[in-house]
Amino acid sequence: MNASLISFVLRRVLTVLPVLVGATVFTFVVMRLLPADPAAFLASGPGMGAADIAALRAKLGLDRSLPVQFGLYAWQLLHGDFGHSFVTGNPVALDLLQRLPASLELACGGLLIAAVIGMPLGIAAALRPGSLFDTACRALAVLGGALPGFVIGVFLIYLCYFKLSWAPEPTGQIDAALSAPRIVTGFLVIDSLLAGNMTAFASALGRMVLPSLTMALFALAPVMRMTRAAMVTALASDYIRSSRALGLPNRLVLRYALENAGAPLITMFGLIFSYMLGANVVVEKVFAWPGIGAYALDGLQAADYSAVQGFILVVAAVFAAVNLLVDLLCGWADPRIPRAA
Amino acid sequence: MTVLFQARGLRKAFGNGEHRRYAVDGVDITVAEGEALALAGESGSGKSTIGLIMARLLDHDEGEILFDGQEIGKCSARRAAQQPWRAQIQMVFQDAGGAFDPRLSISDSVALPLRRLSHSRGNALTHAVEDALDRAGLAGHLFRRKPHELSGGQLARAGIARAIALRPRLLILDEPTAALDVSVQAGILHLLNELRRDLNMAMVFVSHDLNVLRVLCSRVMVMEHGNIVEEGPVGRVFASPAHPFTTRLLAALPKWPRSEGLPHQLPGSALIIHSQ
Amino acid sequence: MKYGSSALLLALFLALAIAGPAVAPYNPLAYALADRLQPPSLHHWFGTDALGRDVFSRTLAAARTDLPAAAAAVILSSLIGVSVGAACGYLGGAIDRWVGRVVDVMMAFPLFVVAVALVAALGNSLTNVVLATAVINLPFYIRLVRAEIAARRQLGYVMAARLAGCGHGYIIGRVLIPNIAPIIAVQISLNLGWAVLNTSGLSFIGLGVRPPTPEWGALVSDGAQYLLTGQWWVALGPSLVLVLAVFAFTLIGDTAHDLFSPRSAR
Amino acid sequence: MPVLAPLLTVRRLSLAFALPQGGRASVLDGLSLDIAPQEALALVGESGSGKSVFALALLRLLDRHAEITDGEIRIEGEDLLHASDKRMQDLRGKTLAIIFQNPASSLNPIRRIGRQIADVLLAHGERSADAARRRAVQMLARVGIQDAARRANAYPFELSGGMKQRVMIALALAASPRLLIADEATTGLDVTTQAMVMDLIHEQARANNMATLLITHDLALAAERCDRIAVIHAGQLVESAPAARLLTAARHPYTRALLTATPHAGSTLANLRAIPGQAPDTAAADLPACRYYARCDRRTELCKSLPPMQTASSNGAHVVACHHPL
Repeated sequence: MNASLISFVLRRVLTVLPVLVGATVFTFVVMRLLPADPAAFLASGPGMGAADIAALRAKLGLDRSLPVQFGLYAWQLLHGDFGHSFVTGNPVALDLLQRLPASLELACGGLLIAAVIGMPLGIAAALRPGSLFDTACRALAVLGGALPGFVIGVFLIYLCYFKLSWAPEPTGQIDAALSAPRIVTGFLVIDSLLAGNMTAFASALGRMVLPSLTMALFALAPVMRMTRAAMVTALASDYIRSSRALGLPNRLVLRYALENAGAPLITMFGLIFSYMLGANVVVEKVFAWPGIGAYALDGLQAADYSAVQGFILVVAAVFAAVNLLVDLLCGWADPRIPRAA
Repeated sequence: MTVLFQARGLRKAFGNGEHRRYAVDGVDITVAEGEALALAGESGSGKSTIGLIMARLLDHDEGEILFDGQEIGKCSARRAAQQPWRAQIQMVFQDAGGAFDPRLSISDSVALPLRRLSHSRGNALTHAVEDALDRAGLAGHLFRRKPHELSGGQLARAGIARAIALRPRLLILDEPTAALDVSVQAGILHLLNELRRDLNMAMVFVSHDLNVLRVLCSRVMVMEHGNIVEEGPVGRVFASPAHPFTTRLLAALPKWPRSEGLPHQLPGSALIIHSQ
Repeated sequence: MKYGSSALLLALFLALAIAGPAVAPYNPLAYALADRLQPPSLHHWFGTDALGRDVFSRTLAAARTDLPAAAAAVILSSLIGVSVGAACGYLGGAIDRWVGRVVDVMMAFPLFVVAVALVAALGNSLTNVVLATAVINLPFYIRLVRAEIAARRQLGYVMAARLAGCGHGYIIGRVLIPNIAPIIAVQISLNLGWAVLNTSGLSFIGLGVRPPTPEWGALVSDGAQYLLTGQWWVALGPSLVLVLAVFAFTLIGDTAHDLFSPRSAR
Repeated sequence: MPVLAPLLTVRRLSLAFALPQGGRASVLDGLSLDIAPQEALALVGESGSGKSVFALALLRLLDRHAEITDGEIRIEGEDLLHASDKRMQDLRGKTLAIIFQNPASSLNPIRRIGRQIADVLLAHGERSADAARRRAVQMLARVGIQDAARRANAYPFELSGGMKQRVMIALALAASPRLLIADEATTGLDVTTQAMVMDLIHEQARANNMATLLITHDLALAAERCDRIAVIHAGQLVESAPAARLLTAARHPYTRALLTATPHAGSTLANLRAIPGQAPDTAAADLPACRYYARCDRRTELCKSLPPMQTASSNGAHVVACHHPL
């Protein structure tokens, strides 16, 4: 039994490779399309002649054939060398590593809130198809889907911070006055808890509310719509009709439906999570949140292309990891998947 | 009886690696002009696959196919549409509802093969379409209807009309009456028999329903797991089957009380009720 | 009812985009520093921004940037997506597997990542934003059309067309695609909504549209700065119109989706 | 068959469906029939005759568009139409059980079959989970599954088609119901699988003195497998009689027409005759009193206006609803 499971896991791990290779090729091509020649750009300091630029090009390997350059580039990546950011001065890899938890914090927090609100609503709507409640949920889902992340963010700040001052000032992860706790997981909320620094914890948690709420509202519509669709399909199936006909109690019938809706729901969450990685960029800008999205945006404005390139690779890697996790969870939720693959 | 269609050593496999399975494993079929041949077997026996191969809608892996003495097996199913014999071999599908483009009216669907293969246009085309639909026993006011506006029986007749419009010499019917109610089925069986006689059209009936095959065909080939296990005149095979599979198939058929002719033809005749 | 109201809303927006400038009470670009940051009034329905420009006129003018950009992106992605999807769905085999793999990789990049990369590589312009939005929506069309065509490939009426001597081009172009056109239309209307969302989102973070071209995302971005000083109207007007536009498109998509999904067809 | 108090009594059952595009379809019209304990009754009708709706009505599994407008259903004397939902839940599986068409898809695809059977037992009185699992394995053995203990841990997709049919029957019989309804349970199955399923049902019915209601469009199957046959046309019961009698001395024109349309061992193409026309649209306003009117060659004005009265034979076994029976 577990032989097929192991081969399933291995096969799924292999599916991650094309995504990573694709990402590397994509960033390589993008870098090569740059309007400015990076060497000329870097060597444009005073008194640098043509010879210096040529020397720099050789050092950067830009004079070699494209495949060789790609090989060199890929080799560097494997060693974690994402190049240097001249805006922050340190290696891009380090910058991204520090900022990744902040972005994941938002995406996970947002998805969690969306799930806690969206799934019950989706399930309830599926249990009463066509009812007023169902139509209301669907209309809310369509409206939610139409709300851009930045509009939600902007007006939440206006309402909760400016008008009602429930929420703290939307600038960064923690109150500037407080000293950030020692970095353990990179998740400020957890690190401050670990450090037992309650004031930092309260401030970090408070500052997380609005941005995660923005992300949550952004994800609520797809979560609700897809949960409803998965449940409606499950509830309309033959095995549910026959389990009712066999006199099984309602909560067991519902459990049968939920279990069968498991795999599609997990796939849905994987899809929405990767979709939210994109939304991060906007929300991080609105809330001045120090995530990789904001980092890439600053890099773009300052033409610091190594930072942009690093951001693309990290997002692709996170996406590949999320997909792998989704595949494995689906394999656990629906026994047919590992055996059929 | 001149031989119209001949296939020898037909083999067709699906799946690859250790899942590779032969749906058709070495089958020979001969169909004479105007003959009614039955291809009987249960689901998964490969009978439908053979039907698709004969109609040149599906490529076979091995074996040769001769139509009217001419080799037609070499040309792939994808390019069959442009072959001269395309109009000569037609097929009627089991799911009559799914066999019609939902956007077109019945007469437009029947006109398609005529337009493409016999290049008839204008009045000649309309006349040919109406003739085919009349011959299939469809009421005139239904000609312009869309498929979803017709009943199962009407759709079956429309499917037959489209298939005979080109006057093919070989017609393959995959479970033609499986989706129909008994009350409508008898009408379709009569129609098919008349068409075969009037148009001297060879018909190959692919079905699992032995009772339907018994009343419609003169010769039967019984299939199991991709092979022909028994072949012969319908009367002999059904009366005294030689192969154990055929015996088991016939034994599983619900037994009707054995009586001479119909229970109700001779009022008050003493009938021997076959003990349960 | 729902279907009618969203169609009406949509018609309003299309009219807005076409007749925009002629109808706008003021010139969207004209400064009037005197009546700077005025709240909404009879003269200025959406109030004025920091440079005294009429926010309502600018929002109207912005429709001329956003809607054509969204339409261009959707047309581009649907044309390419439908033909590639149809080919994969109909032919299957190697081409289907390879395209499937490429689509999986494309799905790995959320919109903003692709937009950031394209803008970095090709420069910060609206065309690149349209290109990015098109690239992002491409996989949805390819997967949708591929699945719908593959599902219908074995249906009777496709085989009947082959029996009638129709070539593959006829079958894909005249039989299969017309039959899935309604489903594609639903995806297009949903996509238009997303495209407007994407374009405005990108220009909110400064990608694509450069000031002073009026664009909903950019207008909201300008307005955002004045929120914290109490001038809420600068951002509110454009945000409302933006949400309404996206809502109109997605509503039509959502309702049409019910119309065509097998469940409601019963 | 000694005359016992009927297990199931249905009187004048009428049911209507609210149609999505408006209007109401009267799917069942005054249906009355009984099933004696251990009796095997067949309800034969064409597609759209309302036979499957009747089965769902017995178990009160109809969706909210359906409304029972008249009639009475009693099982072992208990009134089903007014039973509470909780009571119905107890009755389903324990007193009334049903197998639907394509039984294989009625199994929960991602739950082991042993556990599914145990669920039914636990829902109907079995207290301990271990006892439920043991009895589940016994059930699997009883329906002819070899190595039942190991198979109990299998998922449905790991079983062959035939085995899945057997598991579904084990599920239906787990709480030893008094009446098993097979609603087109063998339609679409191969003839050999159909024979296996019908043998299994027959054998289990006799072993647990359980009555069976076979709902089918196949008159030949009904004739071979059941003691009595009731024929339904467009929601009206037209005739019911012991199987052999119905085949040889049917009195209703529709039953006669069905007999001459059904191909069987002795039939030839010549004596096969289709029934003209179609079953009427039960939502139409001008529905004749006898709904076979449009297709009947013995119809008179009376059939259009006056609902056909049921007349029974001397011993009450043969009932026909027709103004001009044969």
